[in-house]
Amino acid sequence: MFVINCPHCQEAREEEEFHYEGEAFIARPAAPEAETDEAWGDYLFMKKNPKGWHWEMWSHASACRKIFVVKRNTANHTIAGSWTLSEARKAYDKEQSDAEMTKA
Amino acid sequence: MSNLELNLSQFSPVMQSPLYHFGLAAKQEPMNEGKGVWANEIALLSYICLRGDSNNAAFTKAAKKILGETLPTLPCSLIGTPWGNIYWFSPDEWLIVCPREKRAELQHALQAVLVGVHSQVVDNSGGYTSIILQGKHADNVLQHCTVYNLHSLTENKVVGTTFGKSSVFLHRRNDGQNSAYVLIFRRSFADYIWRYLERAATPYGFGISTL
Amino acid sequence: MRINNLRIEHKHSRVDTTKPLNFTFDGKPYIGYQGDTLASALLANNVKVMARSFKYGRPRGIVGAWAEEPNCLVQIDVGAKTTPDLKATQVELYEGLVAGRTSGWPSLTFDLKSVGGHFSRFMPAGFYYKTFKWPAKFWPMYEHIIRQAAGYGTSPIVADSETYDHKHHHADVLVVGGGAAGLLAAQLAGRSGASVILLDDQSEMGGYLLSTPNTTIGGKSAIEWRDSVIAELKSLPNVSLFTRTTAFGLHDMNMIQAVELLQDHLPHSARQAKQRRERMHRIRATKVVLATGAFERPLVFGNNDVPGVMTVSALTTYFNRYGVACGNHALILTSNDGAYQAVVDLAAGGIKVTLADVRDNINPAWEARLEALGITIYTGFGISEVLGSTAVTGARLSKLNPNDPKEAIAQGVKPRVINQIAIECDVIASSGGLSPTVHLFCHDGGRPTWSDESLAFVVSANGRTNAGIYCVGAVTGVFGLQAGLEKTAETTQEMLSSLGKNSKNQAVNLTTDEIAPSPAQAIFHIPTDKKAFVDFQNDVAVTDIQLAVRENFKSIEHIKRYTALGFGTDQGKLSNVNGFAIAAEALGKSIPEVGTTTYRPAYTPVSFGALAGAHVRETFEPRRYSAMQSAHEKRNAEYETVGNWMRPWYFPKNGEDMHAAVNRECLAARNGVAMLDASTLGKIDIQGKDVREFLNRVYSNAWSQLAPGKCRYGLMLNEAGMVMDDGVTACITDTHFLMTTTTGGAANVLNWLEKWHQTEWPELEVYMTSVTDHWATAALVGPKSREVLAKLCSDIDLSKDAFKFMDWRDGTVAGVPARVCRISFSGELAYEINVDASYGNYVWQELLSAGAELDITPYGTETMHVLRAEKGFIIVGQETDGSVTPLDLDMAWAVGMKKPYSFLGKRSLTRSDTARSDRKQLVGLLTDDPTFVLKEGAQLINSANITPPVHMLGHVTSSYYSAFLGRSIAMGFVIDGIKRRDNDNAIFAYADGKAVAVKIVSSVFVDAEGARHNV
Amino acid sequence: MKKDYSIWTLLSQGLKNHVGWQPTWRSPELKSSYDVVIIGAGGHGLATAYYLAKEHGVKNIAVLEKGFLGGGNTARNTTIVRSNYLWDEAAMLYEHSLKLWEGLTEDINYNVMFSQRGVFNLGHTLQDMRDIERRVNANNLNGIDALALNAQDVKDRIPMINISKNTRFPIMGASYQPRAGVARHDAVAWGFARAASNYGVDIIENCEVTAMDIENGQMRGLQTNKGFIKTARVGCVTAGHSSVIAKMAGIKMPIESHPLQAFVSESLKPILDTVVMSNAVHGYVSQSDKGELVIGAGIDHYTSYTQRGSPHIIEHTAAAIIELFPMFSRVRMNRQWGGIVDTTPDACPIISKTKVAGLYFNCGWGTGGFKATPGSGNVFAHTIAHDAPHPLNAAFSLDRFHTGHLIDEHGAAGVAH
Repeated sequence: MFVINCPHCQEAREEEEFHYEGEAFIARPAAPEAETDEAWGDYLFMKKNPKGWHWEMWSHASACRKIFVVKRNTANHTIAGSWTLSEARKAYDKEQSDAEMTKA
Repeated sequence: MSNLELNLSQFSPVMQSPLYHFGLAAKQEPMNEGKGVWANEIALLSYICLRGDSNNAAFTKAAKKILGETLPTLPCSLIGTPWGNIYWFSPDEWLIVCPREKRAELQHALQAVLVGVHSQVVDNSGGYTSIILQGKHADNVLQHCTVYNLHSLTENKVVGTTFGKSSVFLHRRNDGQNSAYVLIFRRSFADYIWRYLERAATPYGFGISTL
Repeated sequence: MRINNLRIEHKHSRVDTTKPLNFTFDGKPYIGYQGDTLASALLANNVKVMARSFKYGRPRGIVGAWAEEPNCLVQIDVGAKTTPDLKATQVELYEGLVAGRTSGWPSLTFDLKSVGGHFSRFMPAGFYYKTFKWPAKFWPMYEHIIRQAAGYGTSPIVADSETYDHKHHHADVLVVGGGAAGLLAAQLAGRSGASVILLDDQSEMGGYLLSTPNTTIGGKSAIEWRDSVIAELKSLPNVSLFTRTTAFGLHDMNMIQAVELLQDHLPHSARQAKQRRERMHRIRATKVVLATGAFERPLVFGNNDVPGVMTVSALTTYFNRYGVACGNHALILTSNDGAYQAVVDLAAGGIKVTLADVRDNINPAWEARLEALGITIYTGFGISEVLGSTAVTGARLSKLNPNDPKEAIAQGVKPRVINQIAIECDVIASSGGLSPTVHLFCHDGGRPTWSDESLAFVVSANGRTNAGIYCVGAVTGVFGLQAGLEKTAETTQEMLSSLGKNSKNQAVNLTTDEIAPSPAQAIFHIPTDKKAFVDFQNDVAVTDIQLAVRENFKSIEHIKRYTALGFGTDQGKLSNVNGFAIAAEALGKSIPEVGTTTYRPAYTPVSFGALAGAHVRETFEPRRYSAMQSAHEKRNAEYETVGNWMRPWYFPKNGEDMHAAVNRECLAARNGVAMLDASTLGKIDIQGKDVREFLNRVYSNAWSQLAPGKCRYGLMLNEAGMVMDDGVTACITDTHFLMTTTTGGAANVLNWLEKWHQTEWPELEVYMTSVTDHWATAALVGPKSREVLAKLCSDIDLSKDAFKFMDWRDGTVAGVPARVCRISFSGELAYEINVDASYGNYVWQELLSAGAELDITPYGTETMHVLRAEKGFIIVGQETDGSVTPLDLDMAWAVGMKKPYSFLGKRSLTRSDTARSDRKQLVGLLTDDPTFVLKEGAQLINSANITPPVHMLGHVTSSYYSAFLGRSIAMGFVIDGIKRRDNDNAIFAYADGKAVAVKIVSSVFVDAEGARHNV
Repeated sequence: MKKDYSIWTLLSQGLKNHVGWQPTWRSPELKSSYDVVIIGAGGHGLATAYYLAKEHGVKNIAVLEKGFLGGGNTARNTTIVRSNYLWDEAAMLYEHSLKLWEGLTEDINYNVMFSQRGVFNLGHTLQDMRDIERRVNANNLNGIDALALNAQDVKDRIPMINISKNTRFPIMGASYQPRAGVARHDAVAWGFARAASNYGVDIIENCEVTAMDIENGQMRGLQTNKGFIKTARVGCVTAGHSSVIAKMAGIKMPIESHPLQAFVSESLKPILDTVVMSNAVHGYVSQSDKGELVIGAGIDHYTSYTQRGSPHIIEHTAAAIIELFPMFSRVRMNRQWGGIVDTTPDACPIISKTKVAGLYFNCGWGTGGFKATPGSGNVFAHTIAHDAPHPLNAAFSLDRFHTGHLIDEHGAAGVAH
């Protein structure tokens, strides 16, 4: 049972105050009509579902009702941090680009 | 929702608070040492929801003009104003609790001053009510009802949290000696919340206090 | 001094022999004393056989002194308070306690299973997988027999009369275990000013100190030391102590579940109705200190399950703590020094003791003390066989490494060679070392490690400090008292400094008078040709483990599952490590290579009631009520739960059944005036300059043109194109709309809208606030509704053209500010009157009075359903099930394919399967017999032939008797149904094993042209 | 092929102190190449190997297991077996499985203790009852036994159950499938392992797949911690870990792995002789042959691979069971645990070819996999052997998530235990 820090209420709270909202940063295609059935199906249903670090959304259901992002390890339930959606986007993009760098 | 005594032929009062059916008014007594927990409904206040971007100067200025105070931007904080308390609910949401008499004036004043500003003013007076909880075992009783860490509920702080399987906004009010808790929650959950509270309080001795 | 044969009075006993207690076990009356457990009292009464074994029906007695007890499960109390499977060792005695056996049929003295027991050689581990297979049809009978033989206690058969609750705590430090180490840790933490919670599962703190009163700490006797620490802890305001409180689960981020027993130890007369039976504490602690101690591990030897065989720690505990001698001549078998103090204590208490030590060389210091007491010691001996059946009468000792007489003779000497000795005794206790109680440490993923030094699976002192979990005392494998306490002080200091605290004036003297131990011997079972049990509760013998390995069950998890080792209600506290060791031997592996099984909550069993807490009966889950509830109660409404809401279903009048009531309500709505409480519909106030665009994106239909003062029906799809909600939304101003949702969908819809706004469209200037609870809504319905409303509303022009269908107006009703919407879910002239819910009941009453002379009729959801079905209106969740598109519902008119933004769900509508024209589509259905009402959920098929498999065309979603039409009507889905409307060939509806012919028609049964609401 | 298990072998071994029993399954050395490799030695994987060997004559098969066989969800579920699903595709698949269950003990010569004690799916609202009626009628027309019962019928069959109207979720009725029941979960894995092993299938425990060798869209082999295996056909049956395996092949899966928790009570004398399930209150319960109440909870909403969930889920389920059976309030939970369930958007499995030739997936069983064990293995074996789906699993392909042809059991089955 987790303790999750709400970046808006700026306090660590019990899991029961929150709702899990699924994988973060699944972007809706800008022009859905231009997508193939396959691409659209991927957007609708396919999930990263990683064993390890996972960027995911939670909403602070019983308090500020804001949706925010948590980086959680699905293999051991440790939490690296939580961010507002906009902060998280930056942190996530940086992580992605860093990963690219190391690959290259 | 049983234990209900309403004579419909001479139907009154015109307004009914969400806990009206428990007939608390008739049960209330002055607090004494005999019971560990005391509660009552603070009935029929007005609740105005105010939404807006606290980083938007146009919004905050306008709001201050009416409220006389700058909207609290510190998370989970509350301030008192001539209108009544203003509770921080989220970075773009506040609840203003004022007496019924002031509702229309406040609502209209805010709406007027916020014309053209990205914001929302909503009267939710029928949708909320408040319970006050005091007595030497008030903390104990709340520990049965909510997962929130009451140690960190300092004065001038309001938190949204769980209450049984529903949720409430909770803050601590200073009544001189005995500090009291105030729970703000939605009308339709009132029956459940009161029953849950009563169940939790029973082992400590539960009384309805005069307000 | 002896009180009776087995009850001993000495100054350390925790039993108050001035307070006798009457109790019964298995129907016989006995006397015990205040402070006894049921086990100690029964032992003092010389009761030996308290149970029969699970598989072979062998007589069993007490083996342990606390939660490790595998055998003596009892049924406590009767009627609504009866509780199965409690361990006699954990039941505190009280006046009038009634205890029953949970095994042995027909009786404890003769158990039918023991007959089968003689064939035990044919019932090894897993034998049932290999048999009971023939003939196949007999299996149910075989299984019935297996089941009848299974089970210990009996479940209560009436509802629990006692109550439970939960309490939530947050603390800097939680110390689990009130033994020597736990007390010291709590003392140091308490002195540092940290908020501290100390839990212990027994009736008083002290742990094993209570069983070893003769040791000293810092010059004080163990008991004095304990008392002084507890006194200090009680004086500290930042420390809370809980006894009878078992931490049974450790979860992520240091959430500990602990159950406190509040009343079970009290006589019924002293139990308070308003008090809970049990309370579950949920403790979130920054730092957890596990001082959970260890259980003594028995040695495994032949017939080691004869009543009277127990662990040395149990024997000592009964003797010192409860003042009970379990026999007059004790044979003690040990592999370590731990047992020696017990020998000394027993001997000093006048018990004849014989000691066998498996080691050839024993600790000289102890040897000297025992010689002084004249105690015989057999070194290098083990017990090969226990003698006796229902009680120990003696044992056969054998040399583990036998002397060879010939050798001796060759050396020219004639020593007396002893390899076998028979000993007479009436109690046997063994010690194979200690098994640390690592359970909690492992619950959230921790693993113990094997220590060759401690000969045990242990956890390291800085347990998992990164997770804030620290371990002190025996659980870390430090078994010496002084060493344990010194390490505890050190670890606690580390823990405190990591909290930014430290413990002032630490001058605690921790020196003890222990004799420095000599090394223990790694031995787990003594060779024997008799049955030697590892797990008593599941009758798992050494040979079963060996068999499992022989059959290739080589993972310890396989061995556990195949033999049931450690699966009992004792969770293998005594048996697991012996089992692992014996498996390792059979596998030819080391113990650490074999490892342990996974430890899972609960550490000890916990009642469902405690888990549920307050969430039972009327507080199981919220019930939500509208502001008009009191009026509905007065009218004796029957209720339907919709989401969390209690909605009136129908209002039976003088003994009407539902159909009579609904017919009456429907006719009132069609011919006169009727009223529905519509307060439960979700209502969301949406404001901002982009509201129209927002609605265009979240609804399938268009919102750009809707003028202020107007309302429009909206259909909401999920991103897969399936209908998820619907409702009427009113345009208040160009930048202010009021959305209504279904009753059940309200919370989801608001969350759905917020999610899209916050994650995908933050640039849209809109704010949303739920006003569901603010508005109370009365739907005034019927040709005479205008007439009724007119009586209470003078400031709105209600005339047909001034206040059109799908308009809304602000005004006052019964003197109360109201928002009136002229919308209709029934097809009749209708007004929805919305007022501040504080006035809801009042306005409802006023409307009833105003309508009285027109016989205004309140109606519920059932009538609402009939009225809307007559009009062919859908109910989301009844016509839809998450697989239905607007086009399937024949609602293409509600899909704005031309809207610039690709609204939610739009793209999915054109997927190859979703775009098929021959999907199941919603149509109306009529039976030939107008009085026959189809079953909702009937399946639609092509012909009357119902021999499976039958191809299904769809199903009936809604079906009612329409009093207005004087016939039954229905709606349902049919493959390609829209094309098949009104063609003559009937299809069939299947339910209750019958197929009934139905015609496919339009789903609008009443007033297709909409004349009725346009008046 | 070794001696069958029977009362006679048991007696003769009993006289010889059971020294003559052979290993239940062989543990051979891993070979360097196989015709078919199955990843995952759970019930489904072992059944797949068994039917590949038995019905399709495939000779050279390996089943790789990263831990011990049958140690995943096979060992962690609440053992319910039923086939009363709503949609034809699901109903036919589960019914195929149920028919195999009915002869399984004899077929694999291992007593899996399949106990057809019936399953009740309770209804608590008017809509529940509509859904039950719809499902029961569909079942009957598909030749599946099913009855719709009212509250009193339920009470008559389960005297302990609370049908009072004053509960938060009053019981209005139930669907009942008499042929449904429970089985001994471990025995299913062990029995299939033994039967497959007897057909020459190599079961390799503690063998973890670390990478896949795929060359222009064709499966070539697997890299494992025990070395490389050359093979052209790989069937993945790894439940909660399917996304992880799929990633090795660069395949996306519509799967999320959630904790599903369950618990057992202490052992009690017989008190409940059937299976009771309720989606509305989120609990289901039966009593095992050992006398324990076996109770399943709803899933945790977050994803996880830890095999543990949050305690409030268990607490809620205990409350739910008390709501149904108020007398169980004093019964005690002995042990709780969690599994990792692979959930799909339509609560239906994926038994499918993939874009990689020779790579097949059998996953997405969510909370309902155990009941399907034999049927799943049977049709998956067919799919692998013919490189084409069996008619019964054609609808359960991956591309349904692109065409939109979902088989949405959520509507009627809710949590499809």
